[in-house]
Amino acid sequence: AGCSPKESKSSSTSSSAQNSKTTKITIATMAAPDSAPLYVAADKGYFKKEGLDVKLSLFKDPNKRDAATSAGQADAAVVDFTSFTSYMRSKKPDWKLITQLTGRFGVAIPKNSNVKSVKDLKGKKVANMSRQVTSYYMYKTLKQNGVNPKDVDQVNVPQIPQRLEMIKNNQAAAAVLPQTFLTIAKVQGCKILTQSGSDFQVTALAAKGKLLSDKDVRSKFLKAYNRAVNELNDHPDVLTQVMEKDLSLPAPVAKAAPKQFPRYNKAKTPSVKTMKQVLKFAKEEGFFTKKVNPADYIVPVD
Amino acid sequence: MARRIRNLVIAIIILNIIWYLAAIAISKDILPNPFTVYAIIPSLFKENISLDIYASVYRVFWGLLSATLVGVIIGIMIVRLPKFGRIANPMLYFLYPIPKISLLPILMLFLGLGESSKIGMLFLANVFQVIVSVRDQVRQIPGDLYSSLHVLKASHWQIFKYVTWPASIAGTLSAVRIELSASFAILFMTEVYGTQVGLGYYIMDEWSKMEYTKMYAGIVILSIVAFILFIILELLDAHCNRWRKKDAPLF
Amino acid sequence: MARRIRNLVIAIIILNIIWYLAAIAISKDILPNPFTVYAIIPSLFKENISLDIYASVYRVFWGLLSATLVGVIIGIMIVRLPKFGRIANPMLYFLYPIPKISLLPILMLFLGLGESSKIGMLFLANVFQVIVSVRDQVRQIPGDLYSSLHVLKASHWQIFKYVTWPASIAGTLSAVRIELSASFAILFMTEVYGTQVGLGYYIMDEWSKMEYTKMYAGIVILSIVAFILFIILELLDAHCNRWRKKDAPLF
Amino acid sequence: MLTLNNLSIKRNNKLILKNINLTIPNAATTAIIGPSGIGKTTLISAICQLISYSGDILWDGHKLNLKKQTIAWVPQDFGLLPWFDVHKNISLGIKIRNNDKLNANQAELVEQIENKLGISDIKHKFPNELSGGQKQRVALAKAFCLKPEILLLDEPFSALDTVVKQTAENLLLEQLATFQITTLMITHSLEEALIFGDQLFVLSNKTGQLRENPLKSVNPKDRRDNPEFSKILADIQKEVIDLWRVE
Amino acid sequence: MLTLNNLSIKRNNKLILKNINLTIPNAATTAIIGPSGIGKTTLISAICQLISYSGDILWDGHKLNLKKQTIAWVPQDFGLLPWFDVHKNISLGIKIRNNDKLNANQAELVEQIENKLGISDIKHKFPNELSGGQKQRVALAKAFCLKPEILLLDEPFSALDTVVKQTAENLLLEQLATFQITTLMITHSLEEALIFGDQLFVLSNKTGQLRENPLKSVNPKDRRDNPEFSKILADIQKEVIDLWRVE
Ligand SMILES: Nc1ncnc2c1ncn2[C@@H]1O[C@H](COP(=O)(O)OP(=O)(O)OP(=O)(O)O)[C@@H](O)[C@H]1O
Ligand SMILES: Nc1ncnc2c1ncn2[C@@H]1O[C@H](COP(=O)(O)OP(=O)(O)OP(=O)(O)O)[C@@H](O)[C@H]1O
Ligand SMILES: [Mg+2]
Ligand SMILES: [Mg+2]
Repeated sequence: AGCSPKESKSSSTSSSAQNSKTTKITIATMAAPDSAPLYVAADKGYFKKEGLDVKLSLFKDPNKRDAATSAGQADAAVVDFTSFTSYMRSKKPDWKLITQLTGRFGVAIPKNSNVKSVKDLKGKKVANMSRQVTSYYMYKTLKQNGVNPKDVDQVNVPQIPQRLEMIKNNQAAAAVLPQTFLTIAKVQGCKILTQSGSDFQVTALAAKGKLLSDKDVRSKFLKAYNRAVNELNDHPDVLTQVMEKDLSLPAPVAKAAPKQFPRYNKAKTPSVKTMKQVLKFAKEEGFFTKKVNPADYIVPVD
Repeated sequence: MARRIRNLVIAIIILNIIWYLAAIAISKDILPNPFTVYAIIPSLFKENISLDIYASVYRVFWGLLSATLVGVIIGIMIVRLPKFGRIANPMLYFLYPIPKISLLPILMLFLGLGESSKIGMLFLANVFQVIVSVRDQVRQIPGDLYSSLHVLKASHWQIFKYVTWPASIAGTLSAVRIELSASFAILFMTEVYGTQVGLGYYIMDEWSKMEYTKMYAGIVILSIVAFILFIILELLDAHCNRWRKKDAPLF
Repeated sequence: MARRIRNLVIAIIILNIIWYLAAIAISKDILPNPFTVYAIIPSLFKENISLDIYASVYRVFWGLLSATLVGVIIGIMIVRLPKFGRIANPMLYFLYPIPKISLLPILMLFLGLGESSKIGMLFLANVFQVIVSVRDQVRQIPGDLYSSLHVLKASHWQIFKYVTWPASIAGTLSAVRIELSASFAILFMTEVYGTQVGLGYYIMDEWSKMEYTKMYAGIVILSIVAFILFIILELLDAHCNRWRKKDAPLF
Repeated sequence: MLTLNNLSIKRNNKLILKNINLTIPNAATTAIIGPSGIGKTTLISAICQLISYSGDILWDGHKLNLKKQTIAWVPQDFGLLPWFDVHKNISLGIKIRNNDKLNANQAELVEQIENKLGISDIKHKFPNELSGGQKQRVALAKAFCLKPEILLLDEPFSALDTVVKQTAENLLLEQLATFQITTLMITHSLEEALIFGDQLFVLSNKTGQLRENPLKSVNPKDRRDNPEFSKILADIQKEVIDLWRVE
Repeated sequence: MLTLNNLSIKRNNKLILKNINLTIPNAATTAIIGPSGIGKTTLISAICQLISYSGDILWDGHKLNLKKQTIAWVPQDFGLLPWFDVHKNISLGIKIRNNDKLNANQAELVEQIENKLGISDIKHKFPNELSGGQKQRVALAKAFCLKPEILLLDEPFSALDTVVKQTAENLLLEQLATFQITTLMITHSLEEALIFGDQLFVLSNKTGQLRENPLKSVNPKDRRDNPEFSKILADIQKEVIDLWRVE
């Protein structure tokens, strides 16, 4: 198979310096803004400068990402706290979170919706995806607004565009979406009911193997990450470019991104407190009941 | 009968040995060994997996039945009504490769999120395959078999009843067999939205929880369910094709 | 030839009218009208969709070729070697319904995230279907056809070459036709990881961007690519089955 | 009266039969003889409207209409449907002409004819479990049950032994005597041709010549015992051998 | 020498033939006659090892081994493979016995036999484009090309016209005279049986009786013209009719 197709459309791989000293790391990324700094670091050669040979592999579907991590095909993965519970099932903690990432979530409603506040969602049908970050976000938002999550009829629709279609066609009263799609929703005439702030950070980078055990490698990695964050924060056009080319997000989203993501956070220890809350949520929902100490799964950034 | 059961047992033992060896060789969560998996199955029934089985079989049954009915009729028409066939054939070849999953938005628009859109998707995903299978099968019927009916000016319906149908039933059942298994794969696309019951949902759910042991338990149950359906199809086949001297053993 | 082209044109016109009417009736983004879609196609070629076509055809070709080779051999063995068949049949019926997508973790373990795991998945998803199709087809070969070779004590290979193969080629090609279309559906499961080229990736990507016009443009291109492959298979079929007097017109 | 007017038939673009003219009087039998591969079966297929032809095939002056005229046809390869057992194959013809039903009389007729042809104990066998001669008898039974206006026989006794052949021949003669059947019979046996044919249609070199049967006035049953039979047979044999050998 | 010892054959659990004993001397021909459905084809199928049987089928005292002895078999339904044209069908037998190759001599032999049987101009047709008699000739050609030790003929001339039949008969006689072929020939024509058979095996009621051919000493080519021929034929005819009618 000498003429196998070449991935020449966009370079998701940092030009690998085949130096024996370089450390090879494969990261499973998701097509979401959370992954943007990783792509910047790869594209601009920040990883390479740190002596890291980082390969980014883009996933459109969390199940495929989890398949790849279970199969040992990735050393790190862009995850959210909710889906990370799956990684906590093995006997000893081989996967840990090494840094927070930056992401935003919100609830979209149709243009002429009579839903005025989160409270009004009571008894309504809401399109969401179960056991992903959006479901925790909804849970938290409802609780904060004094609504019992059980009183809202949440239907599972994994395809994000489909959730948006549903509110456009009045098949659901609201849709819980990640930020990129909130922008599209707005462009397409929907309204945003509520949106998460920078205090709500539940996406993170999970790692295992060398990136986890070798402190030196890890700090080099995070150094490159932080450089990329600076670059993004200083040059909004870089964000637009990465969004469109590397993460394959729609052009309007990419254009609006600098406004939606004015500041990316530097590498930061994921919050144990938030993790505890997520675990409580998981227990209530019944999808993760094992007793664990969240701190065992989080590596502080220093 | 006794020999059949013996063969079945041998087959199951071989499968399990292969599985067991593979599990040992891989020795990772992603392939638990068969005994761990079997050990967990009783607990699934306590968790009411029978409901999932029922839901999936229900969906597959209606999806497949509708696809087979429509597929057989159109497949036969394409061959037996050449004027229709000449136009329908190229249309078929354009429509057939359209990835049905990408029509999900349209399907949901009309049928919502419930059972009907699931059955609709099963129908859409299978009907073209049945058409092509049946068409190919009916094309192979030697023209001579029709002669004695033509001379008696049999009606289209009589020709169908006495020749086309009996001659293509084996092929139709073969198509159904193939669709049956494809349908279970399609469940993995349709039971991921708007439902919390179904074997496809169960397996995908355990997968996304990375509960591989439970996932494989679900797969084992799916295999057994499908196996039973296959046996039913085989018996039907054996009955309809008594006139053929079969060399091939069922097992 | 002229008639064929005429029929093809008629079919395309009918399809477009239906599409156009449906688009008007729905009048939503999720079903753009055909002319908007066609208008955008040239720009796709500027964006290098030919690379996607190449990548997908490459994957389908190798996946299908390997599945067909293995499937035909095993399918024939099941019928022609009854001892093997009696054990293999029940094994087949257990393995066949296993949702191959759930074996993705194991596949990735051995084959990584690149081309080989994609081709491997196409192989896995198709090979059982080919086995069942070919087996069912070979089972239908009348035993009498073998007699003249048995009397001459022909070798297994000769029996295969002179009887089993020519008798089942039509069925094998039918199976390949069906797998061809199924393979494009499987691309939607495998081109969502580890790659950014491929028609499956393209269509899914545009879907996730809600760029429906581009998505349908991708689907149109996919249909045309598949149509060409179907025509090639039909020509092969017509060549291999010259001896059969065909009633069914290609189109 | 069945009339073939200027009938020409091509198969695979090759002219098989050219300008055939033939009139088959009502309730009479025409035996067709001709060398192998000349086009006898092709001629019958054209009458059955199974292949295309140029020229006319008329019944009492009108274009032959299969809906109105019942044709029973015993093809050279018997034409049985493999998925139906003997009994169902035999009754199929009646059913097709009678809205898929079989009334009591017809059921009895089927039984009778099965008995006469000695196939009542293989009634429930499928065609592929039959011997060659048994298949041929089933095909004959199917034709006789139909009580057709036109009977087309393509070497109807070729697979039968002496005794069964006699029975079948007698049954055919009985049918012909009782009902008004216009019959065309292809045969390679000149003997049979002389016994059954009121006239003989001798095919050679893409076309045919009609002869009267010199024994026409004799009752078919008695023809074989007629003192002139052997001589006539020998004459015609010599004649056709000369005719066919030239080709 | 082909010997059948105590041969009994069941089909579908029904006993068809019981305790058949028959010796067929080398390079001689045995004609088998019997009523339709008695088991003639079944007997040949057993010799071809296509169906199971009890008892022994021996060649020169050893169990018949198809690998060592070449059997040519002309089945009642011709047994042609529909996907090969006439020429390929004819040469197939040789190819199978000769590692899929056809040497120059063999290719010439095939041509010759095709010519003699008048099928050289349909060489490239497929079986379903042939007339009944053409198919039979192709099957005969296939058998003759093989130069077999054992030749099994199942009503080999039933679909041929007078002239072609004579040619084919002569070709068979020629083959039998030139090569050492042990032949079994099933036929419904007592005439043929007398011409070809050195001995006659008459089947009736599940078993068979062997007769000498009274004309054995006469050269087969001259038998038909032998003054006693008609009488012998009539005698045997009467005899079998009585024998078979009883059943
Ligand atoms: N289906 C077909 N397609 C093309 N040619 C055919 C077909 N059937 C027969 N033929 C050719 O047409 C000619 C006449 O065939 P036909 O079957 O009518 O002969 P026939 O007189 O019945 O001979 P026989 O006595 O051998 O049965 C033959 O040369 C034959 O090869
Ligand atoms: N495949 C089969 N399965 C079951 N029974 C069969 C099968 N073939 C033949 N028979 C039965 O076996 C008996 C003998 O059949 P066989 O073909 O040997 O007769 P035959 O002597 O060759 O007759 P014919 O002269 O009519 O060809 C018949 O009663 C027939 O019904
Ligand atoms: Mg003929
Ligand atoms: Mg026979």
